[in-house]
Amino acid sequence: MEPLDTHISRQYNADLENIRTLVLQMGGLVEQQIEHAITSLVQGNVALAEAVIVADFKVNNLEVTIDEDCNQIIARRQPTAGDLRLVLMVIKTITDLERIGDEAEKIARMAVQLINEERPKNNYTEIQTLGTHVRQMVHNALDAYARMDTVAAVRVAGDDRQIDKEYEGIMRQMITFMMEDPRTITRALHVMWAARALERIGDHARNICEYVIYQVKGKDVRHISLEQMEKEVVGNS
Amino acid sequence: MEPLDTHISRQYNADLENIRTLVLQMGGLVEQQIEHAITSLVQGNVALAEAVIVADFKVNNLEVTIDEDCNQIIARRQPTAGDLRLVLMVIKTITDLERIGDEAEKIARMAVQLINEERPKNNYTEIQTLGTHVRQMVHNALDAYARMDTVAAVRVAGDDRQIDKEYEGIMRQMITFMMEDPRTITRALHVMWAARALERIGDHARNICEYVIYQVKGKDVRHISLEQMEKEVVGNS
Amino acid sequence: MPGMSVEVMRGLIARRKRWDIIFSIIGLFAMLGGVVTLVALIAAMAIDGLPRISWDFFTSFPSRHAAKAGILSAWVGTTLVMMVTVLSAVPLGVAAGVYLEEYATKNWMTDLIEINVTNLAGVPSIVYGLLALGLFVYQLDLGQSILAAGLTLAILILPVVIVATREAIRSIPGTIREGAFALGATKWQTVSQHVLPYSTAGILTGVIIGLSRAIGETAPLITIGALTYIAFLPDTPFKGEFPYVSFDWLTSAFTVMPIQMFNWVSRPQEEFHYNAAAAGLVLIVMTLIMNALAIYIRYHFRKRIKW
Amino acid sequence: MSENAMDLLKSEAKNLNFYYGEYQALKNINLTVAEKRITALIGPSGCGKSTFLRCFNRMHDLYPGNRYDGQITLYPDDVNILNPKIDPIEVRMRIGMVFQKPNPFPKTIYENVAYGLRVRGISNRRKLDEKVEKALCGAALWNEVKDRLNSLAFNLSGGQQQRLCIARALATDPEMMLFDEPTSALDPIATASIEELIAQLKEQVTILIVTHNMQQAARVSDYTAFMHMGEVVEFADTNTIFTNPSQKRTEDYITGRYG
Amino acid sequence: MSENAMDLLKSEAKNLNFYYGEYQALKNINLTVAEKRITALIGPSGCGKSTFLRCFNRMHDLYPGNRYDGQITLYPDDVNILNPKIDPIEVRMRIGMVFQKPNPFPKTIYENVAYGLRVRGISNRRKLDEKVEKALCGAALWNEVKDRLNSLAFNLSGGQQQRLCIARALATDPEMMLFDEPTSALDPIATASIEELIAQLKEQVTILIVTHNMQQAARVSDYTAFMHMGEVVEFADTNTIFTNPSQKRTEDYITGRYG
Amino acid sequence: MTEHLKSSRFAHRRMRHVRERIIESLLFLAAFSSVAITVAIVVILVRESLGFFEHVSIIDFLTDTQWTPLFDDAHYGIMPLVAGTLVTAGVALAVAIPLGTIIAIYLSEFAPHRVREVVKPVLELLDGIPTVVYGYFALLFVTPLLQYFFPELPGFNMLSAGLVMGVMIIPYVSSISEDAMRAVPMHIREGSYAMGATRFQTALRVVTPAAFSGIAAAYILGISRAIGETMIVAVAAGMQPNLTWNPMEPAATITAYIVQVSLGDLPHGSLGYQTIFVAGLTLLLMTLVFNIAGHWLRRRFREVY
Ligand SMILES: Nc1ncnc2c1ncn2[C@@H]1O[C@H](COP(=O)(O)OP(=O)(O)OP(=O)(O)O)[C@@H](O)[C@H]1O
Ligand SMILES: Nc1ncnc2c1ncn2[C@@H]1O[C@H](COP(=O)(O)OP(=O)(O)OP(=O)(O)O)[C@@H](O)[C@H]1O
Ligand SMILES: [Mg+2]
Ligand SMILES: [Mg+2]
Ligand SMILES: O=P([O-])([O-])[O-]
Repeated sequence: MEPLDTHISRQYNADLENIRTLVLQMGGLVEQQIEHAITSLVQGNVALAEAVIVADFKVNNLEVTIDEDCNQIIARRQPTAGDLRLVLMVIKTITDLERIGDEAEKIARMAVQLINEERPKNNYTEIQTLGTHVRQMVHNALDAYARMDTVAAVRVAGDDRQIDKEYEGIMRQMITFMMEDPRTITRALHVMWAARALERIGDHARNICEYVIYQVKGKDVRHISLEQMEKEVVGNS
Repeated sequence: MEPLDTHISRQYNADLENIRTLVLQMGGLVEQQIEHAITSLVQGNVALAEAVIVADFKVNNLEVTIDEDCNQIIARRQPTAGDLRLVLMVIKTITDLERIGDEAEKIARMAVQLINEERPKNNYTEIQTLGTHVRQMVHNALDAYARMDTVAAVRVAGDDRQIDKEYEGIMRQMITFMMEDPRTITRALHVMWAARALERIGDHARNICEYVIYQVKGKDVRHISLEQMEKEVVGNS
Repeated sequence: MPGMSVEVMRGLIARRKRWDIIFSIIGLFAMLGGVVTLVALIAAMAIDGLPRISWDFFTSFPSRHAAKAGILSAWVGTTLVMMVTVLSAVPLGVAAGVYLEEYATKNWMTDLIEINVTNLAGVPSIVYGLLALGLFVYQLDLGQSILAAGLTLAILILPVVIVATREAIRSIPGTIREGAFALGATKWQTVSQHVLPYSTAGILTGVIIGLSRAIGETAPLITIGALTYIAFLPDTPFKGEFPYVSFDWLTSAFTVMPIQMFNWVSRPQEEFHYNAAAAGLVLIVMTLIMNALAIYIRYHFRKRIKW
Repeated sequence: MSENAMDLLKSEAKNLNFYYGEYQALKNINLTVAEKRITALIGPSGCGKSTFLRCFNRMHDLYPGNRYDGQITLYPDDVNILNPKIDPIEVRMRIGMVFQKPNPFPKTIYENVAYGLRVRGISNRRKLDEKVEKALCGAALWNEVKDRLNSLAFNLSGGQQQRLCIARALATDPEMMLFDEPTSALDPIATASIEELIAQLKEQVTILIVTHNMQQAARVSDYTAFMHMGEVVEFADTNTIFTNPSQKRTEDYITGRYG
Repeated sequence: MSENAMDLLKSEAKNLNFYYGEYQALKNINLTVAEKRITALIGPSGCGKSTFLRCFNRMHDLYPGNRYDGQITLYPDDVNILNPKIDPIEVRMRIGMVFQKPNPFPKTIYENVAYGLRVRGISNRRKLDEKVEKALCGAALWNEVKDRLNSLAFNLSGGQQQRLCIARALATDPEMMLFDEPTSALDPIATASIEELIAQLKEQVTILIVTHNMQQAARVSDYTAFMHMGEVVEFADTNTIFTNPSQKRTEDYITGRYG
Repeated sequence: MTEHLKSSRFAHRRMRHVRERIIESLLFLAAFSSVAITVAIVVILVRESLGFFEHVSIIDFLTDTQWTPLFDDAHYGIMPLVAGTLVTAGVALAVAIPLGTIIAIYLSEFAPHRVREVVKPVLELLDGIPTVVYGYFALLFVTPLLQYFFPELPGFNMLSAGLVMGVMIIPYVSSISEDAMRAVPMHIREGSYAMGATRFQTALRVVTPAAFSGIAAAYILGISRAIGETMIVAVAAGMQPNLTWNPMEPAATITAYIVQVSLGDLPHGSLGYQTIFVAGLTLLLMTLVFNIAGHWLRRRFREVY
């Protein structure tokens, strides 16, 4: 990939750098939202959960800001090739980040509602574990993004399978719980929703990885298998 | 809004018209997927459900094609103002359409799994009703898109509230069912997932309406209340 | 596919190209015709005149004996006349050219001047002689003097200088002027610091071309009655004692090279024809040198300025 | 929008070198020109775009000291148009050219368009009339000038003059047309209409166009070659060049970076 | 990326009309020029962009028959520079201009830059040296020419010549600089570097630029005015003009439609 | 930043203004001097001519077939002089126009660059050579040469003067025509070549018509030069007024007559003295006609590339 800072126009460099920075900032914020949401749920911390809910507007605002910046770059700079892919990737990335933010908010809402339920003995370890993995995946995806590292991107995209498996485990477990003890139905449902939100976050993280590959390689790797994706990356590196 | 077909370059007109047509085609396909998915679930038609699952690749392919066309238009035509907003809107719209397709596929998967469950007495009327509404909403959103009708777009976006209410009703009902009769838990869960998928489709339809407003008015109306949205549309029409 | 087959096309091309060859030959001959005449002319002069050229030829006054006759008074006269011409025609012509190109606004007066200059350039030189005869010799009573002759030739080459100045100035793009004005220069600053310096080479070329024409002019000077037999030199312009310069020479009678030559040609004796050839040779060399100078200036200075 | 890999070949440069006296302006160029497609040459000033283009109709033969080496084959008859045995006039009759600055002859509109035909020995008025009308229609100029075919070409606007030059080249049914920065002397609106015209012409004729405006290449061409210092750095279909070029030098140039 | 509504005002045209003899080239123009910002004028050929620009340094006074009506105020001293009592030379000393085609004087590089200072009566060599260096640095040319200040300006490349012209205008510390299509005679790379220079200059000086390349306006300017048939159709910050103009005529023009 | 300007601004401005006005006035006077010259020419020619016409009727002047003002039996018919002028000019143009045009086309379109760079200045030298030298050449070289072919040719004759004058005028025609052709921009020529035209077609159908106004101007200039040329005819064509259209005969032209009279010693104000002004006026009118025609041609056919 081209370094960004070698355009003849410094302002152009600055504009591109700016949206990249904003995206990373948005990514950081979203990561934090995930972390706080999980913590609030696992620890039953309503205040923290409410903070997460409130902070979602920041994520939304960043999305709108970055989107507008991207439009302006396209309108004013007519980017092509790598620059164009960068901007288009950013437009897509922020949609996914915003969705991740929304899922984090949902988890926080679950946390608020779970307060009224009895806490399970295992202290929501399933969510804790899945949450840690998902957060790590988002973190790694953003890392691959920051370094434009396609190899890392493929690896992170592969982690999504693991997450899906864990999620299915939780689902099965919850159904068992519900059947065993119908009084836990509400709580179990909330856990299920939370788990599902985490699973979706994993999907979004995978999307981000796909964009990284698109940006660097110019190849659209959505809707193809992980193996094909790996081949694309190795193929023309 | 500008008519598309008045560019000095006929090819440019044709290119823009082409992506618009493809989006409407994708929209039609997605609408059909929703309809078939609901029918397959309500009527227990596995073959239809499987057809839906298989057909999802078409939606995905259309997304990739349109996306690439949009990139090429940006790279080759340097669109500005209305044209640029059109292309950017298309890029966003197809993401939502693809997600709607995925949700339809999910519903179809539920339909396949529900085959093994006993059919409820009400023959899934809840899903039938919600499904009809959601399908109508998607249809209306695409209609507003096709005609670039902001007033209709605001109205359709407003319908999302109704859908959310219906969805919550279904959820409460299902929880009641589960509590009453733990044997229905699996089935109820599947219904819940299907309902949730429909609710998400409603959200995506709302997004499309927002893009229509963005395209015509140049105003970003995401993350704001329906009332504000109405004001934007009336404000500068 | 082309409108015709390749074979048809090739036939057509061959037929048309024959004309290229035919014309090339005609052109070559025409050109050679001109060049050959020039060579013949110079050769004819040289064969007849070269034997007469010696130091004495330049330092002797004309004489009734062809073998003793020289061109001293003629070349001195030519030099002095040219001095007067340059000193009067150049300032006037350049100033007029500058006015017409830089200052004149479009109105009937400048239109008149404009048309007038063009027409003056086409007036036969002998008519200037008549003007000088009527105006300088009789009206202003300058007599048949170096001053009258110099002024006559000055008027004669004035259109050349004006036109050369205008052409040279016109070749300076308007953007250069606007550039100077945009920096806050006044009109005269623009003219004196930009327009004139950048057109110097062009003006100079024009002046030299004009002079090389003036140096060979015979008719107008005959008209004002230049003498053909002058056996003395005019008063020298520079003196040993105060006031060191003198203008007496201006009113002196004179002769010039072409008149001297004309005089010799008109004699029936063949020996004088050799003198004429020798004088002609000297004249040719003088004009050749001036033309070469003009070409050199044009080439050398134009090379440095490319708009 | 995408180009067909099945495009027929109209012409092909093979190992082409070109020298202005001692100076080598083109270095081992290999490039294909697809039939009824628009191929664009882009690159920084002085990279040899015009030089390359002008090889295609042997324009360099007009000036002494120029030397070709290598070949340019014209299909389907598979002749090497650089072969010294081939008369340049023959090549020029088959390959038309439109220049940077509109250069109509100082004649009437009609005579401008008829010129190429007259040069080919056609003088039947009926036939001329017919061909002139057809060419002017093809250049989208007929409606604007049909009432003043006998007025001087200089009275047209810049954009119209350029379309007249296109009509002039079209009149003789060339197999291929060369355009050397055909819009660089025009304002944006005239430029847009010439671009549109070129886009339409490809239905009839193979087009090779030089432009230093890469957006223009992006807009009108099907294939693009990026040239640099007398070499073809990258040649691919236009979409690829502008969205995902494979060479760093190409990417640097089209994204506005220093080399 | 967005412009600050708090920008200070540097100049303002009020109800400006301009006539070339009988012909009215500008019609009731109202426009503000923000201090230390770049304001671009775009519009189709012949719409009056250059005419308007040249009002700002009274260039029209050089030719007879031109008439101004209305005013252009220069801040902070609030003078109407079109007032006939104001000497145009004074206006030109305060407002510099760079032209379409690079027009260095056929003098040395040094003398080109020093000229404006000499016209102002400065002849102290030390002071001249210092100002010339500063201006050349400001025009990003110092490093390229510092070793050959006494060579002729014509030996520079087109892009360098244009930067020299910018340096020449900069040397006299103008309050405002006018650019009339400063890159239309340059190739893309030279264009990019001039654009970059202009973008940097706005830290020092207010800039008004005419361009018929709207992408250029989009790239360099903070504010853009779209002119058509002698009127300002729309004036707004550049982002708005290029993403969401409010006038149909503006949208038509920037998106490449017929009017 | 404009402080120091502001203080003395007003005084400065007035001084600047006054200086500029004075300079402009001086320049105007210089330009106007050319008009003064014309006026002087006309006044002097007309004044002396009026004196002449007090003695001679215009009818006689135009219709008499003899011009013998200095004889006792004085006749004042200008026709012989006009005829002489036209015949010599005609011979000259018959040489100069075709050759000049062919050379121009050849040099600008056919000749290799080197040849053009050498031949053009050489031909221009033809124009730089003093006319009296040509006179010598005509009288003492060309006439003997012609007499070799036409033994009955007299020593003074219009043919040899006209031929030599024609050669002298060649560069006028060829140089200006060639300049005009070369001013046709290369891209117009390339346009023709690109259509498949040959050199000859390009030269004849595109370049020559495009340069027409310049070529016409060259012809006109050549014509007025031929009419006004003095020394060649004075030396080589003889000074005998002789109403004939046969170039093989000697005859005086208007210019030759003026020279002849000037060589003698005519008292100021005499009728003989006035005749040269009448002749001059006639000559001026003739050239004026051609100049005006040239002006019109150039304006009518001016090309804009
Ligand atoms: N007649 C010539 N003689 C010698 N060198 C030449 C000639 N014409 C062009 N060149 C050189 O050949 C190289 C290629 O020139 P060419 O005109 O093909 O460039 P280009 O890519 O068309 O540039 P531009 O965009 O400026 O038109 C340049 O370095 C140029 O200096
Ligand atoms: N000196 C002049 N005399 C008369 N009319 C003029 C003059 N200069 C320009 N015009 C006319 O004024 C109008 C505006 O011209 P102007 O040069 O300002 O246009 P522009 O917008 O700068 O166009 P371009 O993009 O071609 O430079 C045009 O219609 C033009 O024909
Ligand atoms: Mg070129
Ligand atoms: Mg302009
Ligand atoms: O649309 P999602 O909620 O499944 O991301």
